[in-house]
Amino acid sequence: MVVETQASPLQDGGSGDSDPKVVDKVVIRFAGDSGDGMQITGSFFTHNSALAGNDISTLPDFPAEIRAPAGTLPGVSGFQLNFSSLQIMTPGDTPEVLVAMNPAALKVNLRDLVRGGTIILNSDTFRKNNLKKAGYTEDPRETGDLEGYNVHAVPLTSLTLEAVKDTGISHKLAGRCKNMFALGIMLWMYDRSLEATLGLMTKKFGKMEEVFEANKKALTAGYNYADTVEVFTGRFQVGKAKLVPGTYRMLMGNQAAVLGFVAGAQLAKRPLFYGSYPITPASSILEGLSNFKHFGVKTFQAEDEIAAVGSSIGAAFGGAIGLTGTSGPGVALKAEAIGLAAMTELPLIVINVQRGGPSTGLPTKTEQADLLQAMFGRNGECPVAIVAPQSPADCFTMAIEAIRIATKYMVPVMYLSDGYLANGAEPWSIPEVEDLPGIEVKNATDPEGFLPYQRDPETLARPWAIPGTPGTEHRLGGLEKQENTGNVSYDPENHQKMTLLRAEKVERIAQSIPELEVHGDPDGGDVLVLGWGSTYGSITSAVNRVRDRGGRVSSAHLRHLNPFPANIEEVLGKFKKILIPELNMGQLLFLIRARFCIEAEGLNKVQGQPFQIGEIEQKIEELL
Amino acid sequence: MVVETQASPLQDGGSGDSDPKVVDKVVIRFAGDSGDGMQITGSFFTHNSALAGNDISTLPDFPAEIRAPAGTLPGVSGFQLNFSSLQIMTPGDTPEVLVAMNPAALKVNLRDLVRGGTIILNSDTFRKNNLKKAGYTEDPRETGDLEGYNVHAVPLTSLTLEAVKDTGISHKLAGRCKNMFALGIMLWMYDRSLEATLGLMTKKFGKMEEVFEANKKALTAGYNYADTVEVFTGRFQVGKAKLVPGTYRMLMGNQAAVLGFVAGAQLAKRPLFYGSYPITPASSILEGLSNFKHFGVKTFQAEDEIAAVGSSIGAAFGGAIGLTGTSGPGVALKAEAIGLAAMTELPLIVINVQRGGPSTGLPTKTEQADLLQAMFGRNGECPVAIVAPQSPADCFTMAIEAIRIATKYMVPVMYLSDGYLANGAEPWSIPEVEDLPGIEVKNATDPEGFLPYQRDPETLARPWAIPGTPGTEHRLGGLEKQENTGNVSYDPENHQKMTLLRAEKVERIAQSIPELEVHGDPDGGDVLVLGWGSTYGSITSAVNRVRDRGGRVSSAHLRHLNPFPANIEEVLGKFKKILIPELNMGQLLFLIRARFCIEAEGLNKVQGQPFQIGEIEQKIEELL
Amino acid sequence: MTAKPELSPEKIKEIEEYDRKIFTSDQIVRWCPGCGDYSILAQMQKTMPEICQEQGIPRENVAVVSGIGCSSRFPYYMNTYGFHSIHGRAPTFASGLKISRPELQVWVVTGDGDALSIGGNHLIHALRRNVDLKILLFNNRIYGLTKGQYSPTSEQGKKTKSTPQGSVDYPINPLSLALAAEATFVARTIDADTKHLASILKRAARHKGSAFIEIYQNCNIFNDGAFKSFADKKVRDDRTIVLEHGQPMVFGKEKDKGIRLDGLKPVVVDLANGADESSLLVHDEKTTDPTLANLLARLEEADESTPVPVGVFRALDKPTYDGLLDEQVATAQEQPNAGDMAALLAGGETWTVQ
Amino acid sequence: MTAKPELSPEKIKEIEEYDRKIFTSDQIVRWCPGCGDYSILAQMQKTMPEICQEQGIPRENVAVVSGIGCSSRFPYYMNTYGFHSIHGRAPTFASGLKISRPELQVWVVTGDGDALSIGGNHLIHALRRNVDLKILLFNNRIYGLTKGQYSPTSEQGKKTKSTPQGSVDYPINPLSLALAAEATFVARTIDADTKHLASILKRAARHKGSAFIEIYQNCNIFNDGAFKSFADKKVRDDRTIVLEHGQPMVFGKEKDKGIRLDGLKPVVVDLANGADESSLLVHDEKTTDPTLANLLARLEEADESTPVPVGVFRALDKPTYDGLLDEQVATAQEQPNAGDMAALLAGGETWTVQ
Ligand SMILES: Cc1ncc(C[n+]2csc(CCOP(=O)(O)OP(=O)(O)O)c2C)c(N)n1
Ligand SMILES: Cc1ncc(C[n+]2csc(CCOP(=O)(O)OP(=O)(O)O)c2C)c(N)n1
Ligand code: SF4
Ligand code: SF4
Ligand SMILES: [Mg+2]
Ligand SMILES: [Mg+2]
Repeated sequence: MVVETQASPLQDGGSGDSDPKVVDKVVIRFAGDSGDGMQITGSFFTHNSALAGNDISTLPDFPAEIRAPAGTLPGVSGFQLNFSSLQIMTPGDTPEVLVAMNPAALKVNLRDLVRGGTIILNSDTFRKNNLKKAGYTEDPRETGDLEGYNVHAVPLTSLTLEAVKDTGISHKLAGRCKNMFALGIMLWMYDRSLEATLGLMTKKFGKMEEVFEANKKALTAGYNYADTVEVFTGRFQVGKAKLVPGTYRMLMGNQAAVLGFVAGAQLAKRPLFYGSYPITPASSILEGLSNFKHFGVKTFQAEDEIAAVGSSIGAAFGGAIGLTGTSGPGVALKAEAIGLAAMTELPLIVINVQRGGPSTGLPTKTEQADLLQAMFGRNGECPVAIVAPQSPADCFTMAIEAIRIATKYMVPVMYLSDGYLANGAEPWSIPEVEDLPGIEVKNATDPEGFLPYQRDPETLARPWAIPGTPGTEHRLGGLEKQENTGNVSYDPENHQKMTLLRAEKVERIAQSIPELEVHGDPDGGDVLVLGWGSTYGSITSAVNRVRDRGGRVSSAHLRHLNPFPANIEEVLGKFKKILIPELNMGQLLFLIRARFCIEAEGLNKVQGQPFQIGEIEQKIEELL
Repeated sequence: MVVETQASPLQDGGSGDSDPKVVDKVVIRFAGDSGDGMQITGSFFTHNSALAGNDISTLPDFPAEIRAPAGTLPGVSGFQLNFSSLQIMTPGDTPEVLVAMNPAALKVNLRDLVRGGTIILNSDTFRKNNLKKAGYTEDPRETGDLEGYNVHAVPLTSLTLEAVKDTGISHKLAGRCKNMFALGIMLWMYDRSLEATLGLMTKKFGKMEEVFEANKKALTAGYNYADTVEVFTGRFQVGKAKLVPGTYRMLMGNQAAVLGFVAGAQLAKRPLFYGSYPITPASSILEGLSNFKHFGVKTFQAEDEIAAVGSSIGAAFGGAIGLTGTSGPGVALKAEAIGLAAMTELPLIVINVQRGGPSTGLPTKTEQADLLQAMFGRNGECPVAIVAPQSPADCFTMAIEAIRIATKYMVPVMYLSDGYLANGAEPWSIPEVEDLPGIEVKNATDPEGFLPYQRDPETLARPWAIPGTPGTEHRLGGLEKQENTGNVSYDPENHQKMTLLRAEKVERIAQSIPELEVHGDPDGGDVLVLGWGSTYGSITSAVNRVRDRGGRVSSAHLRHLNPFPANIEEVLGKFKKILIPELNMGQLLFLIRARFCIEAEGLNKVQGQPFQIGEIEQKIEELL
Repeated sequence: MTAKPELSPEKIKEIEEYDRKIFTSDQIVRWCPGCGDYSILAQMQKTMPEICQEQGIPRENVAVVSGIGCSSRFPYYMNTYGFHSIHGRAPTFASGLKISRPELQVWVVTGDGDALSIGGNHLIHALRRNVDLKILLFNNRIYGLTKGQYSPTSEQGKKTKSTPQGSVDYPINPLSLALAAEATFVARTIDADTKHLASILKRAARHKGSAFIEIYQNCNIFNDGAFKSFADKKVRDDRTIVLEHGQPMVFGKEKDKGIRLDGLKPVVVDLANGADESSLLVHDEKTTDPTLANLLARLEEADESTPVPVGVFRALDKPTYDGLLDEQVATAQEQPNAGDMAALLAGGETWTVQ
Repeated sequence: MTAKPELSPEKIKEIEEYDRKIFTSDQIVRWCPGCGDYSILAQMQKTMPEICQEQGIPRENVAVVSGIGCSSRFPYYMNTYGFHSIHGRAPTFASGLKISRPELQVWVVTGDGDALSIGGNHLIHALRRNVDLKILLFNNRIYGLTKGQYSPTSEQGKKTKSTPQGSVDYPINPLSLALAAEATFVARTIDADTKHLASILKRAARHKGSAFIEIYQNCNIFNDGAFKSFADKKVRDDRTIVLEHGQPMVFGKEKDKGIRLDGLKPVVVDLANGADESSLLVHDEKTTDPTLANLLARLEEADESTPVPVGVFRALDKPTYDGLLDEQVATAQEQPNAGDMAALLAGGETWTVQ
């Protein structure tokens, strides 16, 4: 989110007939069976909120199975949306509204709902069979489980069937429109324009006329139903956020990475080659990039992760931006080849969309537990650069940054995203092309005195001479190289020297990366919350909340993990206590302690889920 | 070496005719072309020294190429031997005697020789052609390069041909006996019994009578030549070391590992399965174990390292000791599968005979740069146990220890040896079978209440129920497991709990490993030198030297790297300064700093070679 | 040689009473409704009792090892020892298990991505070694679990999420690959043809050595109908041919078509219109020469009229890796010093210090 | 499609003057004296000038990629762009290079361990994709660099350091594997037969698509004489047969023996004793049906009298992976928005905040 200042609630909205109550921010969750269309429902509402001027953050929650049997717990699919008239940075800790399309969706999601929250459930599905599949022995509407919530049981299926019966659509397809009926209710509840969503629907279903008609009818019927039946007592309005003017789009992390790498290669004026093997949650980067052939992008679905990284190194040898992407277990497989890229000093970029580990772990869940693997997961002394985007849209920025570092320093770069960033989305203020950073890349072309391992005195990069260039023919390989000539060398002193040079080259990257900025009190204070990667939103929100209450807490967020920004030690030194929240057992903490010998403290969570703002807030309070 | 006390030089030897001078310790190096038989020459001398009662340490130095062209620098093969009447722990920093069979051998080895040392060279090979191949433009005997050394130019080839001419052996084979002529000279110089070596020769060549005769003649001729020509003015004697009584054999590290794993499996009463893919310097473990089928050992030369570790995990699932072995790049390939072994909690042992890195690096050279890979080289939070032998013979002891840990805690164990240990040798006092530690292993057999992930309250190990056992059927896998039942679980709290349990289990190993012992002043002092793995000999020797001069330095050596011995923090706390010498850029240092936040200092060498005692000595002096 | 343990009379009785339930675990099956995997699981659970009874194998001696993929969830549903390993590596775990425990019956369940993309190398090495594994490859010509990218068996030009303009690589033929890898047992069957499937499972179980079975499996979510053109009940008789050892190659609903060789080229002849049955190619699964099996593996490529063969393409008797290694171990264990720990420690040149 | 860059007249002249020296790097060759690798290197250095001249390829457009092994040190000795990569993965680096730079001529040098043990999967996938690579497999049936363990092409029962009682696994046939992997060009030659070797290198260079060449290479240190029984000059004419497209299969010093088919079985006939040349099998490297090539790949296994074939087994014209992908890219680049950065950034649903 690009928010100008932290605005106070705006009061400029609201012409609804039932006098909507203005609120700052709402978190809603749509939940249903995999086949219930929850993702599209959520994205329609998101788009509507965007048009309404809210700041937004979204997160889908897919089931691990492709299509678990209908109505079962593992089959539940969800979409959470946080929309606000204030600056927001996370999809929200706890939903205030839950739309539950069946008993399983209720069961899975109820525990996350705030006490007193609103539940809209599809009463047509609360039948014996479905209740049993969801593991309910009794109907939860009758057991008191829902006490304290504001429950609306609506026969969504039958109302929808009734609404669309004239469209001539099949019974099966008709039933599928019930998500739009639910969406209609929600649009009414948040005082939203039906037209905006109908517009989007035209784009989406326009060509399939019958389907469009039915969905339109269901949506409108839902809206009217809510308007008419007077059971939905509360109606709310979330005003416009004070966003920086500009044109926006919603960007999911993996999509942002795709755009960033395509744009970065264009800026570097080098072709982009992506070698990859499908794996959750990285596959959508392969799928995304395969649609950019009109930017000269070549994607190669390799036979495995080793072939994927190998092909990317081969492409980098040939002068392309050699990009490969995967998730944790795939990075393990690429380790040997990354070592080769480090030895041959080629601009390879490795995306790791981290997921829950170890081993196969929790493929569809998020975690940040591959940082030390990125640092040390290879044989020998083998430093590489590491960057990590901090929000879905930042995946764009850091993709360009990864290309800049790889080509400027001739060094492999690890790019650590995670499952939360990959699928989370936020509005992105579309930049002007001219405002993107320039990336200047040189290839060696002069045979005169050419030596493949002679280094640039500033960056220590070796020259990038590519096949096809007359006179700079040379041989690369994984055996230790003689300084300058690059010939194979077993000389003891040379090995020590080259080891130091490879390390020093990575250290020098710090000369061209931004300093670590302090959010809060740059001159120091009681607690500094230091984070990296996807925890940015939760950390910043928590810090803001405590600061709003007067706590002397600040935060700083690392997007460069190796090397660290040059001023990090100085920053850390200004604070009495350092708190490092991570979705792992303390990996950045480990690096910080080893590097600076300071007694920082960790807040560690490995539950396959992002931090809730409240969790960090509470820990800060403990330290203050 | 097993030495009772640090004895002072013994004076009990010496009945030689030319009044040999008694010395404490001698370091000699045999060097020649790959085809010159230097390894066998060295091992014959070693055995003779053993029979003479010396303490011994040896190290071969093989060329990287199989058979580089004869006479060239890359083709030089060497064998270094340190023998002494005192306790010794390394093959010696710098040889005092160099036997150089050709100009290339001289060129490669001269820089290591102590100033004033003795050179015996084969003058027959100092011809234009050979000099050129060795990169000499002039004969070094005439350039002053050898000034300050005690040079004996002996026409070894022609003298040998002359000596064996009556044996009827071919000219080619006759020439090959020149190494024995050189050995004869050396035996005379160190006042050694010809008979002992002739005895060994009988065993070696006994069946090939002609060859035996020729070698015998060459050996005797060399001995007599030295006795007669009176050019070898100095004759030396190295007395008996005060070794603990017992029967000894020379043991190379990889050979010791082989014996240790075979013995350990016998002690555990479980079959040993070794899945491996050849790689320098680990191949000789595969080769060694393939000779132990009479102990039920099954070796499987897999198609690659992944298959190797996979097969070993499969065997461990089946109830065997699942052992796999490789070197650094191979460990990188095994990373994903090691994660699976951690998740399935199976007793897998992974040998890493470390070599120079990164990437292919320096395959035939030693390094300790895979410690952090062993700790962190996998996706997710994936702790495993790590042990590291400290000397060639300790490879035996730690092999048994690895089996003990793996089976007691149901956990993967990394066993970090290195190229220096693998090929280095020392005398080993052969233990009595009864004195070996017992290893008690249980398999779950009772179906009653059996749960595959129910833990032993003491060790946190899960039960090892193996196929073929009725009633304990269960399914393992890489997805997160539900506590106790082992069913697949995506539950957030369960994931956190299991992550903690896996970590805690590894930590508990500390309860059953020996405390860290201090060599020197257990109550503390100025400097503690903390080491791990193969640097033991150099560190201890350096500490002894400084202590002999009164320096308040002590040492402690880690053979358990994860977890550390329980008392490590306490030990570290007793010393003003901590010095950590490593053959890497500071990996143990990193762990120690991160873990205990103490400002230890590193002494780091990455030259493909072990520390010289003097290097550590000097650094200690700096710190004192 | 590790002798097969004698079964007690109680055990024999127990085995006699095995039924499908015995092999059904308590885990909820989580494939998409309509997935072909269900049918394969059902046949396996039904057939295992018979296999155990026929060969005297107790359930606890059966192990199922898989990689990663939809298909690879199979072990969770079989109530035996199971191992859901990592992607592509199932043959390695299974090989280690079988080699160290030759008395177990080890099954491998894998998918076209698992076995032929990331795992291709392990597959061919397990086969060439003739490790006694029963390998079931569920070929749905798509990556199911990762939601629909093309696989090495997908047809060229396939539009998937990762190939919006159509894939450009040529597919691999699993049977040709298995034959090139010296597999001693090679067969093919179809998920929906439950009877044939069951019969092939039984044949595979009887084979001593690596058995490779390609099972055409419909993924109704990402590649629905991939095999419809020949596997559909309506056309199956005319578009497939069931191989039977020693039998002339006849197919068709009316058994009216046959396969004849024209040089090295197979052609379909019309038996109704006078073609002679004696001129037909006769199936021989036992010939060591792989030419016939190779030819059959690509029969449908010859021309539009040639059918897709199912059944056993090859079944050779050859010593297994696990058996041969076991023999070497057994021979070594007859040495006088076998298992002698003191000799182990004291080997090589020794000397004594008093 | 990335157009081949036009060559300047100077460049054409330069290429015309290429000689062996041009392709000889300044590195000292470090194989064991007597190793078969020397002969292959010499032929390559000699042949490359002709190949460049024939196809108008400047030296700088040639790249040699290898894995790890004795054979894989090859690139160091060729004065072009070279990549000595990691064990078994050469086809992956080469594929990435060729796909991103279709105008380069990319050679892969690999060994039997490198290509068939650890690297087997990459090999078959590069072949099936028909990436335009020229793959030279130096088959010495042993691991040279790691000092003599058996390899996947070693004969069963081979005693090596890692198999003191003899290996128990069955060897793999590299040509069968390549054919199963849909290789479009498959050939075999022998290190010592320099002329034949040179001719095959030239044929491979001309082929558009994956070319797979097995070169029998003697490792005189760890597996000396592995091919002596047929490759020795003295017996070569009688124990090998040189395949030539369109020619009947005749061999023998006196050209007096031929190969005929008996059903699917090849048999040797004696032409001197009346057998008819017209009944002989005629070689056809262009047939898409792999049966003949498969049969020839195992000809010597048929019986003691059948010879070992050398030459080109198969040479098919099929679009390459790199070519097809390049076409997709070229087509996409004709879109009006191709390369439009502003459109890239602004894609999808947008809204404006004033
Ligand atoms: C090392 C690794 N790479 C990639 C993946 C992701 N992955 C899981 S299954 C699969 C392919 C599944 O296809 P297939 O083997 O055909 O099985 P199916 O799902 O079709 O039954 C992939 C790419 C993984 N789990 N591990
Ligand atoms: C990952 C990895 N595993 C193992 C090795 C060790 N290694 C190097 S070459 C080689 C096999 C060599 O055999 P081959 O490919 O036949 O080549 P040759 O030396 O016979 O030419 C092995 C096992 C390695 N370098 N890297
Ligand atoms: S995605 Fe396809 S293969 Fe996987 S379970 Fe669903 S239908 Fe079956
Ligand atoms: S070991 Fe064999 S293959 Fe390697 S260089 Fe020597 S002779 Fe050649
Ligand atoms: Mg599949
Ligand atoms: Mg080889």
